Amino acid sequence: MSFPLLTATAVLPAIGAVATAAVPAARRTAAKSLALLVSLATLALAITILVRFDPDGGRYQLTESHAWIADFGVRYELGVDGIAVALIALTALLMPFIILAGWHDADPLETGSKRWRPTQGFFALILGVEAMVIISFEATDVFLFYIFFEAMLIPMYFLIGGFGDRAHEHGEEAASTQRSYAAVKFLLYNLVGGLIMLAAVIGLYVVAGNFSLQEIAQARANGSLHMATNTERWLFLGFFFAFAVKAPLWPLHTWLPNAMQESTAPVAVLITAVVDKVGTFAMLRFCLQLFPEASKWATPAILVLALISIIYGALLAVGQRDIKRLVAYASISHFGFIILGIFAMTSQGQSGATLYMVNHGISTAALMLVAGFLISRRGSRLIADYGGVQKVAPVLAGTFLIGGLATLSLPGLAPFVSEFLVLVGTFTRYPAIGIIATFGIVLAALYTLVLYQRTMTGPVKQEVSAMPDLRARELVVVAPLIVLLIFLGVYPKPVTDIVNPAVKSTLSDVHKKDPKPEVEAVAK
Amino acid sequence: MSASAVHSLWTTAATAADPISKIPAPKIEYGQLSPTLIVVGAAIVGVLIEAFVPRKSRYYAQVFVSAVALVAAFAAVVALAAGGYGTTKAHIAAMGAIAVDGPSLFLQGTILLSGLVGLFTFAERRLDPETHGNRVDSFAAQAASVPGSDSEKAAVKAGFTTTEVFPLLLFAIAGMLVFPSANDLLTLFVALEVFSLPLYLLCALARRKRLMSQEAAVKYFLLGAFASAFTLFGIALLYGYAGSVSYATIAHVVDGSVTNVDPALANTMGNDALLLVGGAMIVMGLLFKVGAIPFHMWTPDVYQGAPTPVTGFMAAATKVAAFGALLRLLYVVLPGLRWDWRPVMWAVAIVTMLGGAIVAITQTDIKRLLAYSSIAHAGFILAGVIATSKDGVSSVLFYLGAYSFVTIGAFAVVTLVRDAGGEATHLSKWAGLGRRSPLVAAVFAVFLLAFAGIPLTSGFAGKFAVFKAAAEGGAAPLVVVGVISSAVAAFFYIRVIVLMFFSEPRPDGPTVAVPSPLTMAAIGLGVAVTLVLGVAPQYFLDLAAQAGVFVR
Amino acid sequence: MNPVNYLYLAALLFTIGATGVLIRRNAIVVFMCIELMLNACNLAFVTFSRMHGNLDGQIIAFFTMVVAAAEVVVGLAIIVSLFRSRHSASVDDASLMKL
Amino acid sequence: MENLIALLVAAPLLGAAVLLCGGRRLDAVGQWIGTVLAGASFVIGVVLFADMLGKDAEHRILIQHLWTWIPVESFQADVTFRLDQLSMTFVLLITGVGSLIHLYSVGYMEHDERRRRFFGYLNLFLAAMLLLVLADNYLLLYVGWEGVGLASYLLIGFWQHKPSAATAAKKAFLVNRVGDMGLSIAIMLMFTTFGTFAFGPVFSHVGETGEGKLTAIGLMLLLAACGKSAQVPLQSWLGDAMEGPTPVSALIHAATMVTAGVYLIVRSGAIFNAAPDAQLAVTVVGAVTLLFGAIVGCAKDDIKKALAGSTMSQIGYMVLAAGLGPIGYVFAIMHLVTHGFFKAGLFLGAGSVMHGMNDEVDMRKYGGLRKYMPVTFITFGLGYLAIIGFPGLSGFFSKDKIIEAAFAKGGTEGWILGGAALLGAAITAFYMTRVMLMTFFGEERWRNQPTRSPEAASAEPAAEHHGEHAEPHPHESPKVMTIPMIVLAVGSVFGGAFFSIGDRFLHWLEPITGHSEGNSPLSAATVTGGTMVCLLIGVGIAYAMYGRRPVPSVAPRGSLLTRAARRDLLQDDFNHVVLVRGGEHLTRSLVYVDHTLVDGVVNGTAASVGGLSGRMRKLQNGFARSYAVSMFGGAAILVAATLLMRAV
Repeated sequence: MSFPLLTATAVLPAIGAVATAAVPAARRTAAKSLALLVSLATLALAITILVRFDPDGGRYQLTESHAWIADFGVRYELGVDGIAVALIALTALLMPFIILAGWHDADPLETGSKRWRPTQGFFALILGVEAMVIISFEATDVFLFYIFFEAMLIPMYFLIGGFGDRAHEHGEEAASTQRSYAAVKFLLYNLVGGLIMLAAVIGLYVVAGNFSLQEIAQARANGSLHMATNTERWLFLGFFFAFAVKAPLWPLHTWLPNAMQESTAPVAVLITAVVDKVGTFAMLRFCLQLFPEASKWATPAILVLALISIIYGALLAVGQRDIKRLVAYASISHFGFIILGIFAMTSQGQSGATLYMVNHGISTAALMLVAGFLISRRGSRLIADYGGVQKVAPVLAGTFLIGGLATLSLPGLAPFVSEFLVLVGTFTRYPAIGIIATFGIVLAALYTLVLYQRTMTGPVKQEVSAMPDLRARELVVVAPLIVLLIFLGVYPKPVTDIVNPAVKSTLSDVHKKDPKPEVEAVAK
Repeated sequence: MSASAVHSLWTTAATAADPISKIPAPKIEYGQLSPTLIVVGAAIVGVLIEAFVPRKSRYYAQVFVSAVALVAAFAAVVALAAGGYGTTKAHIAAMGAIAVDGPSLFLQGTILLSGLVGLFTFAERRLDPETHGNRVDSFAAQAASVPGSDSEKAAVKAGFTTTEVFPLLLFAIAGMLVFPSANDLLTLFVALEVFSLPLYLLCALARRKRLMSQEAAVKYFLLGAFASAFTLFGIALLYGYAGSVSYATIAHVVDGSVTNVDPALANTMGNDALLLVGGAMIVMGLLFKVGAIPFHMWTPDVYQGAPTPVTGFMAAATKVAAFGALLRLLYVVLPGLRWDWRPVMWAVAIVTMLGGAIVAITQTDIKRLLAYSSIAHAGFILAGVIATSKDGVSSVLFYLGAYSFVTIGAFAVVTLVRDAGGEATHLSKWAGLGRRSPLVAAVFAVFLLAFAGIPLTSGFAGKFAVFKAAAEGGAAPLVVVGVISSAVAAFFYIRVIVLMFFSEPRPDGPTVAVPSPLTMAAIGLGVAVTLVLGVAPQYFLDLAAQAGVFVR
Repeated sequence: MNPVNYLYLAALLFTIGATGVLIRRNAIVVFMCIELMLNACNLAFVTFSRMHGNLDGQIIAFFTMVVAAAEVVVGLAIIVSLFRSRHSASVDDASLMKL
Repeated sequence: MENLIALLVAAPLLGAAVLLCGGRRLDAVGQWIGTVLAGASFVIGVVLFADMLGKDAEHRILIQHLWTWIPVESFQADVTFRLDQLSMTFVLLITGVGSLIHLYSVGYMEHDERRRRFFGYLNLFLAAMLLLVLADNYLLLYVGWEGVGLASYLLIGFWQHKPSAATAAKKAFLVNRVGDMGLSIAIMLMFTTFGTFAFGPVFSHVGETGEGKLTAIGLMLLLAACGKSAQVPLQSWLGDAMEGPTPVSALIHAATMVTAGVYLIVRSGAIFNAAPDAQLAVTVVGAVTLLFGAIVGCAKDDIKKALAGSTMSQIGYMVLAAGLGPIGYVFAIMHLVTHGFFKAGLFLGAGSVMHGMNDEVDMRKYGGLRKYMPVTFITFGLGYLAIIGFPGLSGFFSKDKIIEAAFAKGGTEGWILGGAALLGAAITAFYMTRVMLMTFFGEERWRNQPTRSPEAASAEPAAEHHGEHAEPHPHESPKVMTIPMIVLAVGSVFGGAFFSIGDRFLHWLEPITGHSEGNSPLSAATVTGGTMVCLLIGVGIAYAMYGRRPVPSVAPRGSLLTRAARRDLLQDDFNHVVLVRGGEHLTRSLVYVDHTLVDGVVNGTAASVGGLSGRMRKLQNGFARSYAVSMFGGAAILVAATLLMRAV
């Protein structure tokens, strides 16, 4: 048996988390560096996965399978397809930046007891989340996936509730109450989703007798496992609900703005760029493979909801007064696109959606982290408190603009590719929906440019006049992301090559084919 | 029935040629009853110790004896299980009074272990500040002396401690060992009283807040006696129905498989009204013990008032024993009645799950909070009971095992958080505990998460097992309700965590006492079991699965 | 005379006892009512024993008495200690813990 | 040879990258790096052009495949360049005019400390524009399309400290986005119809699908063109775009970018030819815009805004021509090129005037400048003659051809369109004469004036180095600025003649666009005559109004039409009321809904559970007897229920 690469990739950050937590209270920098090192090592492992993965090979590769809880029909089964590989790479890639960006976010200012170690805790929790996210991308056993899908909430919860923006307009007391409100809201939304999914998971067991994704999908395919139509639909809804909360899909989205608003920028990135991806990823992997018929049955409703998310999220983003909330609603709109792409059931749509997950991760990270740097300088999240920053901190403004342009998916930057694929993929099957969704790109331009104009341009505000430009550490965080945005915008082929085969087999699971063009203009 | 028939009773007896030979000597399988016997024996020894050993060394003697007894008893259980008494050789012992089979052995093992852990918390003497140079535990110096009276002061000054708690504990455990394995209603009743009465007393023995402690005892006692009166009447009715208190016989009568009913008895025997009313009343008695709504109302008050070690032990062990008895009753005696009691139990389970979770939301005292949480958990377990399948039994067994350790551990943590007035149980005092002593807070958080059924804790494995069994038993709606109420329940567990970690510590906040290895062991064991059963439950699930068969 | 009547009596006694538990304040009286219920049970046992023509019921009655006696011991101990510390045996006064 | 094509784009792109990432150390030389790279791109263009001339017509198409861009199943987007006569024309125009304007800017932006970034943006624009015209498929074209949009956004808002500039930039980008929506929808339609969006396959299979599809595609393309080329109804951004530095107005908002729409339509000729309805829509839009722009141009006192209006209207001509199909394509492009010359020249002239007048833009504060800035006067004058279509100058040839073609469309349409075109010519003559007279003739209204009208205050930081106060001292601009003007003037004088004599331009483009002589109801001579008449009328009226009597230095209230025209014929007000206000209300109410409704439901549930809990808690009243009651009741219910179960 070969080296368990997947397990290693998930376990390494877990160990790192424990180690980081164990660092004595005084040795803060040591803890930070340790965390950074671990995240880099994990990145190395993720890259190995990327290299070892053969796009044209079997569907699930690098598989591992061990007996675990026979009574529950649960096995410890790992395996990655192209989609998972892409997302694992994204996760591992973003982590070092998140850690680096949050370098000073958790330095304790109040004096707790000798043993109170917020900094260690902060970075340990981040690594813990990484571990859980990675393993839930790898799990091919529904139960295994569920366990980490749920367990993930706990560290996230502490990250949101425990660490917020330093300066706060209403003072620390109000801040902590708002934070714990946001944290509790986040947890309850996702927990309710998760518990409803639990019911469905149990139901699945009752129906299928085991949790192995491959076995069940196979049994569904060759008809040896028959589900009554209603059963399948209920189970599908149970699963989808949880993922829709996580994603988040309108109208289950309201936890996201609070969570992102109250948590520090790196954590906010962790939420949207990494953790929420598990939801959309799971739709693609579990909903479609386990319940193909029900998925098709639910498609119209889901498409409409996704459409609402796109427009609604964008419109609300326009109406926000708080930078982070704005980004949050923008993300809601983007998740609408992802879900749209998934359930358009076309190869363009789903490849686009997968690509979108990656690109959105990078672009949001870029935008949000720069916004975080901005906020940490001025100590306010309110758009109205800024103005003319471009004059005093041109580099900051420039990077912020690029992040924004990525968010409005400007051609030449990565998000454009994915967004256009999603639109085309949707359009080929549902023209009307595709066209309405296209309005989203206008609104995206609106909220992004309004944000940029209000904060960066115009006469220089008194409070920002002394604002320093990006520091070296911050530049190190942002620059690679921007390079990546441009590279993937110009040459996304490496990613699409990995993703396409996986999408192809997913589509074949739901027995869907791309609609043929009316005229065969290209010779096959 | 005719007078002559009755008369014949006496005459036959009177005209016995050789009465002695007529009465068969009882045949007792001492080996198979050894766990119980060991504990009872040790308890009696404890009483003797109280009588003869000088005060100074009583504590050590008691702790030693009890510990040895419990370990030995546990060893006996293991030996029996290894001997196959849990599976192949399972049978009815002691003239049909005791059933030695999988469930009873499993539950006895669980009870003994939680009893041992409970003993540790009982024996803890480092938490309370020393008074007059004497180490003291959490029990009254002299139960008889009036709170705040001179006699009490004198007793404290003299450094008295109520070492009687140890024999009491042992008696309670003995009763609990018999309770789930009782195979006739009389034994059931006696066992019920045998473990209830010591608990009533233990509740009254708190060192601090004695008024509350006594009040708890009174409430527990009165309500408990009230409930057992109902149970007893139920037993009487069943006896009237079946003409016997033996489970097997009753089951036969219920199935209608019993032959040659004396026509003289026909008018009572097999009278379903008697059966149903009687059965309902017994079940009610058991539901009282497990604290199911609407028989739960004693739980919060008693849990709050009783000395915390007692609360922990009670919460864990009583539930185990009572659910064991309930299982046996429903699976062995009344399976024929399934279609009558299942809907009722459905209702009870639903009300209990939801009610417990909802009321807990607004609790302000940590012990009451845990009390309501235990009520909600009773509801979850009931869902498993209702499955009426082998899986149902084993899932309930597993859940009980997992739950008891979490509970004792949690209450043990509660004993650590103290201020001038003893334990600081008001939630507001727990604010910012995570800043003061992260470790304790973290441990407690683990227990709370286990209660909430978050994956990778034993709570999740147990909940999953139970719900799975219920779903397979066709109780999908129950599963949904259970899921919803877990969501509600999650809310208040989370609230405590928020309080501990996210809110600023009070300047007048409590301190965390450094416990002796005893409590540490209790807590450590709790954490260990919680995590092991959460991550790798397979072995224990197998165990429970093997133990899932009742002997008839 | 039909022994079934004894059953009715037993039921009656049981109900009286239960009612007493619900309406009386004094702990001692409440406790006595519980004892009454237990005795009602005994009566039922004995009656059934007579109707079935086997001795189990009568033996059980003895067991019950013993248990009841033990209960009295424990119960009185608790109630008395409560009385001494509160100078009242009213169950309603003992309501420190609520909600 | 085709490998050079990439370099065309690469050179300015490199410039942009270097200048924008280079940092302060490049501040000193930045402008020259930019100019040189622009020039380099022009040189490459010329080389390729020479090479192309060497070949015969049918081998002139060069294809350079660089790499596969987005491959997803049947969706295959490549990065492939296509250089044919059409794109060649644009390449030369873009790089040529572009280089000149780079040169001009070196002088114009001399005193701006953020000069480096300015040239970076200019290069970025060149790269994007070249990408646009060189792309071999619509998706790649789309990249260039939005790229130029970005560049124009950055350049319009170059003086970001001016809220007006920032707003104008944002507006431009947004309005363009609306157009871009059209383009992306068009691409999707093509993909669903043809399974591809590469020029070759699409055009060659146009015949195989229904006209409905093609009309839809055509209309979407038209929407895109409207956005980029400031055609009604998406023209509103162009006027505000004048907030940008004048060279930007010259290059992007006169010569090149705004003509992209025309390029798109001409490039997609194959589609439009097969979709008459779409073509009709195009011609209508063109006709409406050419009048609209002209009218707006008449009312503006801001010299740049007046020119902007004129640009709009001139592009209207081109669009009109493009809408006419094969009859018009060539002339559309030809007018585009000549317009590129003279409009750029005019803007540079305007810039030069402002440069000399402390950045005063209000023509009412000009007057009699001809003797102070002769070069500017002459070049501007030539440009003026060219645009009004003075016989012999470039505008004359190109515009005349378009008017002919419009009539040649035939039928009532022909008459209407032709009439509109003629009317447009008259109005053009009027407003351009007005500009000319107000600026260079008449008494010197700038003497003893409170200088710098408030709205132009701090218009261009260059001003900070001139005297802020007292009256301006009109002076000629430095060589580096005048030379480009002269070059462009030459172009605008001889360009037209050069192209039309022997129909050079026609033969050059015909292989790509195709050409057909329509059967005009009027002879070419008649049309020319008519044009001349209109021209004279326009000039005459203008002279009567602004040449004969003095120009009031504060604008008179003017007629209803004038006032409407000053406000872009109320188009902005409409936008403001309907879109902006409405949008604000919508978002505000949605925010409210999200907070109260969507969020409220959840919080409400939580609250109600809490309340329930509080109420249920009361049952736990501490009295043992009430506990007993509940037990007793429970027991009763239990018993009753069990019996009931048996009963049913």
